Amino acid sequence: MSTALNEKSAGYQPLIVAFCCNWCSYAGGDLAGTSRMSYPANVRVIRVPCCGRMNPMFVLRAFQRGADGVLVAGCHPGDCHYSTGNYHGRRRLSAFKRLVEFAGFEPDRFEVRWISSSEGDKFAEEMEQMTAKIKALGPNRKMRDARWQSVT
Amino acid sequence: MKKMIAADELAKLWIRLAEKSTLFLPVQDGPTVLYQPWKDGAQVELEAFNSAISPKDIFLPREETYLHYHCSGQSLELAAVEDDRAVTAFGIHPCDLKAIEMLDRVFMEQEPADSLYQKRREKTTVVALSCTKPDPFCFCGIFDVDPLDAPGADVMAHLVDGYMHLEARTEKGKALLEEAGDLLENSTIDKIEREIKTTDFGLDIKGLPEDLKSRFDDPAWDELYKSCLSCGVCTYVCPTCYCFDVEDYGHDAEGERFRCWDSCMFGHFTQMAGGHNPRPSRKERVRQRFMHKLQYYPEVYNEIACVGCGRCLRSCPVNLDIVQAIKALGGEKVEHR
Amino acid sequence: MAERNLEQLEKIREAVSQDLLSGRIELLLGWEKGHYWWQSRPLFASSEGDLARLTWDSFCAVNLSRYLLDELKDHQKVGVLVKGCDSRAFNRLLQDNMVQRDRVILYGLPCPGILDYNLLAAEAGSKLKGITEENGQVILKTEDGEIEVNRDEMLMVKCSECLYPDPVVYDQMLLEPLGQKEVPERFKAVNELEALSSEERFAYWEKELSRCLRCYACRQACPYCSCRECFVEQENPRWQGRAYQPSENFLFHLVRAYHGAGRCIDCGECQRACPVNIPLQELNRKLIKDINELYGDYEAGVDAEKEPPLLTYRPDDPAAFSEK
Amino acid sequence: MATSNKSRLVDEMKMQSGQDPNNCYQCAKCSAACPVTAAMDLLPHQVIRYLQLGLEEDLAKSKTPWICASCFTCAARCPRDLDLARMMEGIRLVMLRRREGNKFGPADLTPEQLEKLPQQALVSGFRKYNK
Amino acid sequence: MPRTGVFICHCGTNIAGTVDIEKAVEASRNFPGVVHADDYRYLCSEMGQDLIKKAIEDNKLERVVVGTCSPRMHEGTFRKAAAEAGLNPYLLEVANIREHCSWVHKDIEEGTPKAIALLRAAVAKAVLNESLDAPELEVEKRALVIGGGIAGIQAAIDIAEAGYEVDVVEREPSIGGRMAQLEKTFPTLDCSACILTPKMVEAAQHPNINLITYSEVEEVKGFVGQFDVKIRQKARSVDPVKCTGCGVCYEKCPAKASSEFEMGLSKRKAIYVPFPQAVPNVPVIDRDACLYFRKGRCQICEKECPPQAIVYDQKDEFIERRYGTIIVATGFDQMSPSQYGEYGYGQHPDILTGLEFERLFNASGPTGGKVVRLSDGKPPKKVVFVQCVGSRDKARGMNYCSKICCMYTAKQAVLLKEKVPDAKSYVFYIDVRTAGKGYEEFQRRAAEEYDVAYLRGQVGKIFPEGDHLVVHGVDSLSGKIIEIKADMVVLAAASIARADAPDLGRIVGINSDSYHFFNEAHPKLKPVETHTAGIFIAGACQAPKDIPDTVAQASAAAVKAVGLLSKDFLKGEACTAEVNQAECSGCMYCEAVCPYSAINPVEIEERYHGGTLKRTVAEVNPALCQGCGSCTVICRSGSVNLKGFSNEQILAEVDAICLQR
Repeated sequence: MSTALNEKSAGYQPLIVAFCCNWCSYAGGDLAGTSRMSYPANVRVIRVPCCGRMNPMFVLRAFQRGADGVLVAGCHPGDCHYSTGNYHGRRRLSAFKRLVEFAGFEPDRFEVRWISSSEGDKFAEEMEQMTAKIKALGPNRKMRDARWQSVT
Repeated sequence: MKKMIAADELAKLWIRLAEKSTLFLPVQDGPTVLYQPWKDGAQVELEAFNSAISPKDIFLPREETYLHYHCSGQSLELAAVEDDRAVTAFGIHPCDLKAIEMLDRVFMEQEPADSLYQKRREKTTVVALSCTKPDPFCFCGIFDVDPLDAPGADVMAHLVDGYMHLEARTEKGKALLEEAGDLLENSTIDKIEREIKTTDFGLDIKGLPEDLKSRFDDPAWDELYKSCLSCGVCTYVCPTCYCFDVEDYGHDAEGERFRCWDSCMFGHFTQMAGGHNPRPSRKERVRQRFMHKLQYYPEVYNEIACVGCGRCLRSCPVNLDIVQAIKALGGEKVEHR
Repeated sequence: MAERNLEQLEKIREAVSQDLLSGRIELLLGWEKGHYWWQSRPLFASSEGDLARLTWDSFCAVNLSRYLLDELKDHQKVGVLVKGCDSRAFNRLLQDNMVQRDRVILYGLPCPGILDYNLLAAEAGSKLKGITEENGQVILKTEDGEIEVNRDEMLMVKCSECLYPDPVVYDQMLLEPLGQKEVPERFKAVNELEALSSEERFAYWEKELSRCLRCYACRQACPYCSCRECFVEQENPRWQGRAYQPSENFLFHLVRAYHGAGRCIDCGECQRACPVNIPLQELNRKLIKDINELYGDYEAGVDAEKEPPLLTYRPDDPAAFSEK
Repeated sequence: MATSNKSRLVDEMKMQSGQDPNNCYQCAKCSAACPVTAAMDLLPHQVIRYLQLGLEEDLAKSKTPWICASCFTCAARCPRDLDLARMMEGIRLVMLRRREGNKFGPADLTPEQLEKLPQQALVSGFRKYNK
Repeated sequence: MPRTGVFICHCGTNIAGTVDIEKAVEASRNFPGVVHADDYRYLCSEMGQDLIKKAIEDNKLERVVVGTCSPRMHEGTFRKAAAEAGLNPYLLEVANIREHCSWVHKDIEEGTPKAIALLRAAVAKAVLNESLDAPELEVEKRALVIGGGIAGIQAAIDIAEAGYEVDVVEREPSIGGRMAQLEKTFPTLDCSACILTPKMVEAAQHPNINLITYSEVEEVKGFVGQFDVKIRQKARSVDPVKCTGCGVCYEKCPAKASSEFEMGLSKRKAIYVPFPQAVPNVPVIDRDACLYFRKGRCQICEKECPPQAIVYDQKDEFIERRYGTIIVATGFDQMSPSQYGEYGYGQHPDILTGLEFERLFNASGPTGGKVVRLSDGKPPKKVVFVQCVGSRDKARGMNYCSKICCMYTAKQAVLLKEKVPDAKSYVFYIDVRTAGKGYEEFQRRAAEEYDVAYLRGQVGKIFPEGDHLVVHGVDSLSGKIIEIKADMVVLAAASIARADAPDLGRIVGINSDSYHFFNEAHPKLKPVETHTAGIFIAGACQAPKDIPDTVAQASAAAVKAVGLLSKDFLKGEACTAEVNQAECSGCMYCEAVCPYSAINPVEIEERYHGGTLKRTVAEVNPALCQGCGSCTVICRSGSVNLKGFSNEQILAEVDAICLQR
């Protein structure tokens, strides 16, 4: 824990929560695995059926609980397994992303990406990039609940 | 012991007092005045009327963590969270101090005493400050509050002609003045003379608590509540409201327990586990709040639980305040009715 | 102005008392005076006697439409006096399925904006005894004489950027419409905040939100907050903790604003209701501005037939993130 | 024929023109469309082929790049979205720079010329004929 | 807290190589709720599954978490095992510690803590899991085929032969599609009509097939097993029951219009059948061309029709039927080459597209089967074929290869030689692509035996000069500029998706690629499935293809459809949304965002001040809900929740995953 907060020290390992839609991005993650690509272990994936299922409150909760970055990944527009989930997701998450940036979050802390089930390489690359960006930003101090540290 | 200090020297006093205690002062925070721990550079507003929220926060913090739990296997460990640092509550107006004395009865005179409150009360030195210019919503007069004197203060302070005069009335008060002895000189005045005019809104509260005993079902309640939005503004700004809730933070293995303010104006306040709610609508909740102030509290402590600070009159977004309630319930002078 | 106000008041009273007497409405939601001349609070009039207390002046700030949520449970037909913002609030409730159009009679009152007593008092210097209004000016009557100030500069924050002083939906317009208002720089405060760095913005909001009491006055006054159970109070799941931690403050205020995305009618009741003066409207306005920018102009509450932007999409919508 | 994968000519030409000869699939539409092939020793598509193969020396000998009139017909017709006219210009530029030192500089111009000639012409002239 | 068991798979060294299994098991034991933790070399093996089953019984486990490969891989396997041990299958959760952990991280120091975090999250979710039941959905034993070309006809016949009812919706007055327009088919030079017409007749006469021609699909609702489809049957103005197909009407009709079937090369009447072999052989009145509809008089067809089958006031009718499955086989269009100014298409009658040229060979075509120049009626002696017009052209056309042009060009050159023996053909090509049985041989025959000159290169411009068309091209192999004074030019224009394919895609609920061809569910393993369950694709609406491929794909789609129809019930989605109606405020935003129309308003009664009050709330139809969860987010109060991915579960996962850094 303490090392995690040791800002920008060599040992700083950020925690990145990635919410991936079951049909495209989670499968893209599987493909990255099957293809033995490698990306930083800082990323932890939570499977959701669709990025239309992504309640912005899940994102805020991750930040409260000490996540340093949050990524939501879904199917490319037009490819949603449920036809329209990512179209709705795009509007919802765009509005939300701008709102949290307005509240003072760094734009890189919260990202949304379209990753298809065939883009294992893109999956790995996005995870790599996200980790690098968060490492550069340092730990999330803005939304992290000060008490969480004492109970973990 | 009577001392004084030039008003433009007060910053030195704050520095001194903040060394050994947490010093609460009325501070300008954005467009609002609030009692907050003093920090270097804080804009202290001693004469503002009135702080948006009463200084009850100092004794009954809006949030207070008091234990830490840790589970492993079958064992549960609990550890109390304690803070022994002394507190100085500076610039408390007589009305607010009277309200704190009302809370004292609730938290300390009942068995068992509320140890968290008691501890805070005991470690706090209260420096009361007499009023200079009350605003149109101040109506403390009808509750026998003397705006120039707060009997329960450890130190009574007055701002007169560029000087703050400080009179220690208790041992704690003396200790505080001695602490800052080198900054103070002997006071040059003996008694403070100042005319303070507050309104009474035409209220006559004599006999009201007794009268209300039988008026739980009074038709007045059917109208009074209507404009209420069911928010908690009145209870949170009120110096005599003291309800709190207890909640845990953490997860299954580790966490802490804290208490925090709650409000009887919220629907969830009386929501029971099975889903039943004895105060399901705004009417019951509005009635509860005013009955508590005007009847239930007086029935136990012989005093209406209002000090006329005017905060609910200033803050209620729809102007549903205790004055309106008292009027609706007939607590008005005959000539005003 | 005082005379004209009286004239207007008579006109209003005449119209509504007719309907109240004829049984067209069972209850009228209007305003009455509070303790002082600068206070006007909600009036629930069900008789001619009640109507004697009716008032219409530059302090009728409270948005009355929200009271319909409960009053329609007890009354078949309710009349409401609506300013521009009240009427948009009504459309909000209508679109959210919370009210039935045919059970409400809306009486339209064009509103030139509500005056902020604190601004008037500050301008007056000495004790302010009263005001009169004339040609866009407010004349302050103080102990030291009269002071004239520009009315537009004395408006409540919530009224300063109002685009629709006239009701957008009504059954009967009771006064002469004022026409759509020009707002020279809409979203001025939002733009200024946007110009800051992330760190500065965060510091700003952390400080502002630190005062939050979680009294939920903002929510209770808001016409878009009509949930039967707010996420804040839910036990399972526990979205929102009660603690006054910065992270909980941010959670509440971001989600509160977000729930108004594409729905907030910009009436500013949240900010007016806030006892600790948090500039809540700027969060809401940020969303209005962004959604307009990204998904086309949409003014919530102006047209109840137009679908809220978060209920629909276009396949070629832009995004606030890279779509590569 | 000596082909080379690493050709400085090709690299420089790519840099100058922003066009990659590898995008060509040799349909020869450029040659079919070119109005001045009669005077060329290599057809336009062959120039690209030479570029693909890195045949620098043969290209250096070819007249074609110098005959190209930059009419852009080839670019308009190319199904691969290649701008062959730009590539030709790239080749010419590289050749010119390579051949010898500065052809002429500001000092070679008379004050009248400097005054009369349009600025653009001067700049492009120096760019083309100076190292 | 439910009694939870954790099982961690080594997957040989696939997981064990990068995750310290012992450590992970030890950590799992301390997770709240966990009463049993174990590991095994290959959990998915029968022995591994038995280990889980036994542990469930021995430890009275109420929840199971397996740390294995991706749930997309073996979730079904383990759920089945749990069910066999008496546990509801949805009480099992998978922690993906292989694809998302051991395979993507370098060493045990990285992999182990992450695996523990993923296990912790899976346990946190699992303890909140509920027993779920997938609803059983009845299958309507009828298929719908959209498009009556060779793909649609083949699919319909196959389904009908398997014993199921099929409706075929065709937009044109007759089935037959593109294949009906062809003269001969490569590489065997079978007469297209000779092999197609019997199929058309078979389809028309099959007791299980119902042809709905001159009709279009307007609306598709529902889901696999129960698609509710609305079909607009356009007014034919002819009563198909009375009509005998005698043809008197179109013989006598005085009004003419350009023939779609003949690619606009000739005229047809206002009342017409598109081609002589049309099925059904019932004419339609083109109301835009008909004198009666335009000017109010004429009515010759009505007077002349022996069985009095003309019905001028016929209206569009709607057919609403339920189908268990849908096959989309809507075919392709040919790109118009007019955007290529250098080819002069549209400016000279002797510059034709491949499909137009094809009609010149046909006995019932615009020239009665004589191959002649449309300008002067003389047989062409020199014909230039240009390949890849609009294909393989990322600048102005389509990036893909249209696949059939090389072969039909060779075919047309051969046919030309047979019709006009002294004709000479020139083919400008970029590459000749002849992958297919007998294709290469055929193309070589064209070059060798039929004297077709293959010129590797392209054409730069075509312009008329006197009687001729000058074709200015190049032969890249010799590096020579070629100029041909041709009598005729045939452009092999690209095959493209139907212009309105995206619209149909939206109606049916399937998506298309950037060229508007419909997307298959998997390019290799699911070539006829779409992402929407129960909807299949066949033929050139998926990508350009020749007849054998089209027919093969049609039969494949038919098999998929038959497989589906052979079931009485389908298992629906278990993870569906549900509404907490006590909390629901009835705003119905959820209804607005539901892609399956699975949410509807209902009225409920509630106690209020001693009386009752009616109010509207949302209700989810679990048979329609597919579990996307979009409704759960638009619901501000969280009154709609998604089973299997509930708000509580996702928050618990977030909390848990953030616990173990």
